[in-house]
Amino acid sequence: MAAASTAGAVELSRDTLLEMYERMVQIRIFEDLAGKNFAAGLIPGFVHLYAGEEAVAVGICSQLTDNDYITSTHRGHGHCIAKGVDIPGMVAELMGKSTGVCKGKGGSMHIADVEKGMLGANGIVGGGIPLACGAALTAKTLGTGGVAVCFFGDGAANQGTFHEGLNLAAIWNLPVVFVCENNGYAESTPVRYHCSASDIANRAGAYEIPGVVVDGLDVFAVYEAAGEAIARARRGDGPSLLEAKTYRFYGHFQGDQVTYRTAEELDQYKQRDPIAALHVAIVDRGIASEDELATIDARVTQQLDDAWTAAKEAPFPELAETLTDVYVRY
Amino acid sequence: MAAASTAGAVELSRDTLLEMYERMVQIRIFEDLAGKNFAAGLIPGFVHLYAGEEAVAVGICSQLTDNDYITSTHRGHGHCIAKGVDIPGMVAELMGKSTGVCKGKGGSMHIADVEKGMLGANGIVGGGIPLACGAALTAKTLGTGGVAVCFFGDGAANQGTFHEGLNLAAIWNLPVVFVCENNGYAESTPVRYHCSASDIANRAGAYEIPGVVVDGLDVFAVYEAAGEAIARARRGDGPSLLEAKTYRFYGHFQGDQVTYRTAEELDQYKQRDPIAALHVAIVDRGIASEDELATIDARVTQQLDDAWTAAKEAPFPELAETLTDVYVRY
Amino acid sequence: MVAAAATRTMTYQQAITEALQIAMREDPTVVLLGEDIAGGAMVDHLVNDDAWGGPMGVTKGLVQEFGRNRVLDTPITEAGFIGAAVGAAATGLRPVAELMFVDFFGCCMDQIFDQGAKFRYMFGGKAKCPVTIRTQIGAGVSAAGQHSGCHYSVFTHMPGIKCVIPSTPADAKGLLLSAIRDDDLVMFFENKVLYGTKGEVPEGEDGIPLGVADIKREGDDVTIVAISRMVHQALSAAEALSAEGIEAEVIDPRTLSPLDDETILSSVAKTHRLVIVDEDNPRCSAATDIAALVADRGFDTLDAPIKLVTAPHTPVPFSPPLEQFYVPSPERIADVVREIV
Amino acid sequence: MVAAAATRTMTYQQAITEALQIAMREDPTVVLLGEDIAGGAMVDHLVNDDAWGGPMGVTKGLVQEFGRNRVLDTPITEAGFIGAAVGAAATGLRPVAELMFVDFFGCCMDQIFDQGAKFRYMFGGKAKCPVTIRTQIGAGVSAAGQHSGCHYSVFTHMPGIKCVIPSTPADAKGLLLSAIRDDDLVMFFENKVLYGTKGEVPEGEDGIPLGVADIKREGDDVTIVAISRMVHQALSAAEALSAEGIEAEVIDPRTLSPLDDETILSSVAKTHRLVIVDEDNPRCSAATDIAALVADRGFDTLDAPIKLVTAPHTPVPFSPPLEQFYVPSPERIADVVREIV
Ligand SMILES: Cc1ncc(C[n+]2csc(CCOP(=O)(O)OP(=O)(O)O)c2C)c(N)n1
Ligand SMILES: Cc1ncc(C[n+]2csc(CCOP(=O)(O)OP(=O)(O)O)c2C)c(N)n1
Ligand SMILES: [Mg+2]
Ligand SMILES: [Mg+2]
Repeated sequence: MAAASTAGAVELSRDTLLEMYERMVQIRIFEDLAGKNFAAGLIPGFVHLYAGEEAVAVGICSQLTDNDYITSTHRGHGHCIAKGVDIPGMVAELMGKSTGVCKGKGGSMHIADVEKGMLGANGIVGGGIPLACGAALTAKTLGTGGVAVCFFGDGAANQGTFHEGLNLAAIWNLPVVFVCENNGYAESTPVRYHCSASDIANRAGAYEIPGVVVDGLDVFAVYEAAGEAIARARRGDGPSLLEAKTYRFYGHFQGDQVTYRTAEELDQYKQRDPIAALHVAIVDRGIASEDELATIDARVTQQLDDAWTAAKEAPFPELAETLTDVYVRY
Repeated sequence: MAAASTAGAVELSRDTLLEMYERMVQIRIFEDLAGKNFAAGLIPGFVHLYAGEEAVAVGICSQLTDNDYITSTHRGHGHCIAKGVDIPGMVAELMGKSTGVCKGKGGSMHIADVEKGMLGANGIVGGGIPLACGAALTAKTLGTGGVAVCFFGDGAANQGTFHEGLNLAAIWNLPVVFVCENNGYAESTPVRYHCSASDIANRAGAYEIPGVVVDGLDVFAVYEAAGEAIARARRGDGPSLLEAKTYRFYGHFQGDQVTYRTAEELDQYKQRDPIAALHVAIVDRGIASEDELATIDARVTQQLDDAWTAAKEAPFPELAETLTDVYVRY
Repeated sequence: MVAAAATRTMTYQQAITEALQIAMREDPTVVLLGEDIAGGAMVDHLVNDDAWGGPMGVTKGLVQEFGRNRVLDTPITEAGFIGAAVGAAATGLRPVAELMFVDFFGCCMDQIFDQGAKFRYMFGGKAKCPVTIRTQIGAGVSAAGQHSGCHYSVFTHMPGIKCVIPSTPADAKGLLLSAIRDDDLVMFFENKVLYGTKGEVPEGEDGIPLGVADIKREGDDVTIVAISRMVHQALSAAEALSAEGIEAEVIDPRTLSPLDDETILSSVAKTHRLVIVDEDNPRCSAATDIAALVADRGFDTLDAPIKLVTAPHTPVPFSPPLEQFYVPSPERIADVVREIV
Repeated sequence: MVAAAATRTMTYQQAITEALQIAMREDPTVVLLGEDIAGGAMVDHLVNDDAWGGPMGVTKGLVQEFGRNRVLDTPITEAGFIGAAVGAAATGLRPVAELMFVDFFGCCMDQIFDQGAKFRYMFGGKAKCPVTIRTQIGAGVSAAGQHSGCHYSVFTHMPGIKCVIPSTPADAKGLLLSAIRDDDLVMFFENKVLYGTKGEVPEGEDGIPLGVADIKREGDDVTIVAISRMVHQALSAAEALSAEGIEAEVIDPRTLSPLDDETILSSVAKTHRLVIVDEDNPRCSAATDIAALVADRGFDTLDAPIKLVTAPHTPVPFSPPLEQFYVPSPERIADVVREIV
């Protein structure tokens, strides 16, 4: 396990770093475009954007393989991309097209790809936590060597499933990493109101498992802390709780007027944009040049533009699709 | 608030002490008879006996009035008696007679008396925890000065409602005392297996509220620790978690073969019978004589005998009762 | 009937807000609880202002008048705060809790059906639980598989629960007032597609009694019982059919529990034909419930099979054309009526 | 049909245990999870022995053969461990979870109906969730208001769930085997009053296909569709009626989802009369579901109103005479049949 820290960026190979950079850019552009195209009326329903939080999904998922599982949330695009779900398929899914990863039947909140170890975005806050324990139980029972990473928000950390899941994982010594993405708000409600713990990571104490707070805007810090937790799980030493303090650059969902945050607060966080920070680190340390990064940016932009073009042209599913896929066997 | 400790028994008035003694004896004899009469086929359904745990209910409820609420569990007889529910009505309820406190429609697991502040035994493990928060919300909103005490077992401390309830009470600063009666087992499963926390009281840390472990076999210790928690709640300083380490002298329910405990373990606890200990303390400190206590024992025995006689003679409810009391207004 | 009150045009959503306001003014024990129902709790510049008023803005403006002690933002803990509402109702408050989407009932059903709804019975009639739980139902806004269900059938199944399901602004106001004033546990189902629909709403504080259906359109040829948004689909179908000389009577039960059996049975006794339109899934549903009622007590008056027009036995699909196909349409309703008249 | 296998007399409970044992032997990915299903976890003298085998002893003896890694005692966290079973099913295990009493569904319904049952649909067909959830239903042992419900109607309502509900030892064995082998989420409802009942059970490993009703008694005068324990009440009623010259056909659907429509409709086409007997509460129930089916597709074959004999719209009372009154009796069934023949 390569351990990395903010200072220790060079310990990560150039390839890994550039891959992580590209993933983060993919997420950012995916989300920026989703926001724009939602406003343009191209995406039905709700979308919850992950922009600002990229370092968490990427810092963690870059250490996982298809043999590892993740569970996700309503704010799931970033986790999906980080776990390798097909991006054009995701764009088409947002539009409800037949070429979507879920044939258009799931939508933003239910993007999944079990083959890739992505057990689904989830419309139920806290809903993924028991599922992650189950995936870890499979890994443990079948001895696959896999781990399960469970993403959820600060709001979800109050749900009963959090408690039940962490206790279960602790007593069964399951290979799970619980990752609380604390972006300061659950919808319009600040964490300082809804949550009785000043640090959610402290709640690990209730289960006698490790609990670590990490700067979720710093992909190196996330990488390092997650690396330890993942290694621990793989070694058979059981679950941990990681709290990544992060921030969402957009509102709770598209359309949110965001009256509950001040412009200054948003600004402060934008100063610490995780992608900009990684960009600077890469260039400063001579790992890649501005131009090389610009090439990546351009490639991703192109990829997303193509994906949107393709999705716009793709057909909606046949109406008969409404009635299929309820059961494996009828 | 009179503070009492093991050593400080004399700080409690003679009346209070004898009342507490009598309540504990009432519970014990109630349960012993319930066990016997269940075996004799007089009680339908399940009964879960509280014998051995009397110091908890009595040490706490003796500090409450009808203006305070409690929520209870499947093992609720002791809480009911300690909170002043009518004993003959309870006996009749166990038999399903029309003279029962719930007209025979509830049974052992649903004995309640809202007028007395007793919000019901509860067949759902962890079910009473949100309800207690609600009772405390009423007290706080209406400024009644009341508190809510929420009893639950070690097994219930893993339920999602525990987490949701403690967080809610903490952020709303509700006047609740959460009392975990840790009797070492949830059914046949030891707490050391089912619960990831060595002391359940430690879980208070996750909510940044006080958490205290107390010897649940020592009524003075319970009285003192609960007194502080109740006073705190009444002052408006919010909830606390009290873990009373206790033991049940009978099996999980009547009929349980109790193969999961050793005879030695049971013996050790019987050596520390909370009623015997209180008896000794009272006599040793010259608060009352053996004879005076024997008089109380005899009075309670008579009371319970009468209650059983009356309950046996009482009629079952009319069949039409099956269809009433679903709604206030139809 | 009393003289009709003066009315104003307002939306379904405004009517609900108005009912909440009236109930809170008349009774200081009425408190609201729910996720972001005010929003912005503990945000400095929002001490007595809301950030959201719920995700749809239904409770917007109430915190200004009633303060944060009566409009309580909650953590995302449905069992915790709905259970607290139930416990508060048993001890002297008259809470109105918001379950943001009915689909979340799986997180808190124990506190609803097994605690609040059973207290009175299990305690031998010596308790009451005057809590109202408002919740959003329905497909139509591409909210996808976990935010578009109906499932009022599940609550109607359960003894001790009353189920109220308005289709118009006036009904929403009058029924919500009665729900809050009622001493039993009431589920109040708001259709998200209807929030923006307008109608005449009476001024004043009158409630509409629970258990009384409303005949939304009279007709002699067929009875259509339709629920929630389906009332409007049925009325459209009825218009189309009228052009063909088929006059449908459209009945809106308004409350599923209690159900106004008599109004339905009398209508079928007149029309001899019954179609039930229900957006909920089709198995063990409100539609089958009403069908069973008539197949028993109205059998002798029936001249044709009882037809059900419902959602299919599938989750709600995300893709807009599929979602539209999922919801019973006026065309499907009209076609089914034509089959039996 | 293959040649009938040799049989032995065993109880419903033993038949369930046998099915679990066969399934665990044939497939190493089958694991059991539940509260005290072995019991005594971490107790020194019970390392490979059980303390309980579940409160009713249904899983007793399995830990000895399969060990504690495949017979997992869980904390009392229904959402946690049922959700874990669902997550495990989506990733390669074939878990059988025990929800001790169906009444506890309110603690874990989200993980059942909104997660496991919807994965496949929401994920566009690219997932499966082969989990079986065994649970206990029914009144009759004075288990009172929170341990005596039926509520299979609620699960039948939900798309993505299969509902299996055996009434005899042989059905229990064969259907449980099929349930476990099935790739969908299956709820398996065991009636607590039936555990001790005996019957002939085939040897061997054959499952009984889901979706195939069983005609438990043939007759020409009236069709009685009865569910779970009610099959036995209906058979008793049928005996009594036979003495009066009324021959009832008693159909046991065995699975409510999928439902064997055709067997019910053909029977009604023959008898022209239908009575449905269901211990669940009467609103939006399995009984109304079957009534609606026949009131539509079997209407033309009906000569009399469809009658439902069900529990009342109340929780289950504790007091034994009331509880007995609550459950449909052979006498009530026979009386209702007499009303329509
Ligand atoms: C069980 C449930 N309750 C409520 C909601 C509505 N809801 C969707 S997202 C959200 C806030 C989640 O906050 P958090 O967990 O902090 O995640 P974030 O949105 O900040 O990423 C809420 C209340 C839901 N989807 N599921
Ligand atoms: C939600 C729920 N799950 C399971 C049960 C079955 N059950 C009844 S009591 C019990 C054990 C409770 O253990 P604990 O909380 O420690 O209380 P104790 O019995 O030791 O007093 C269980 C599992 C239940 N009644 N409710
Ligand atoms: Mg958040
Ligand atoms: Mg215990």
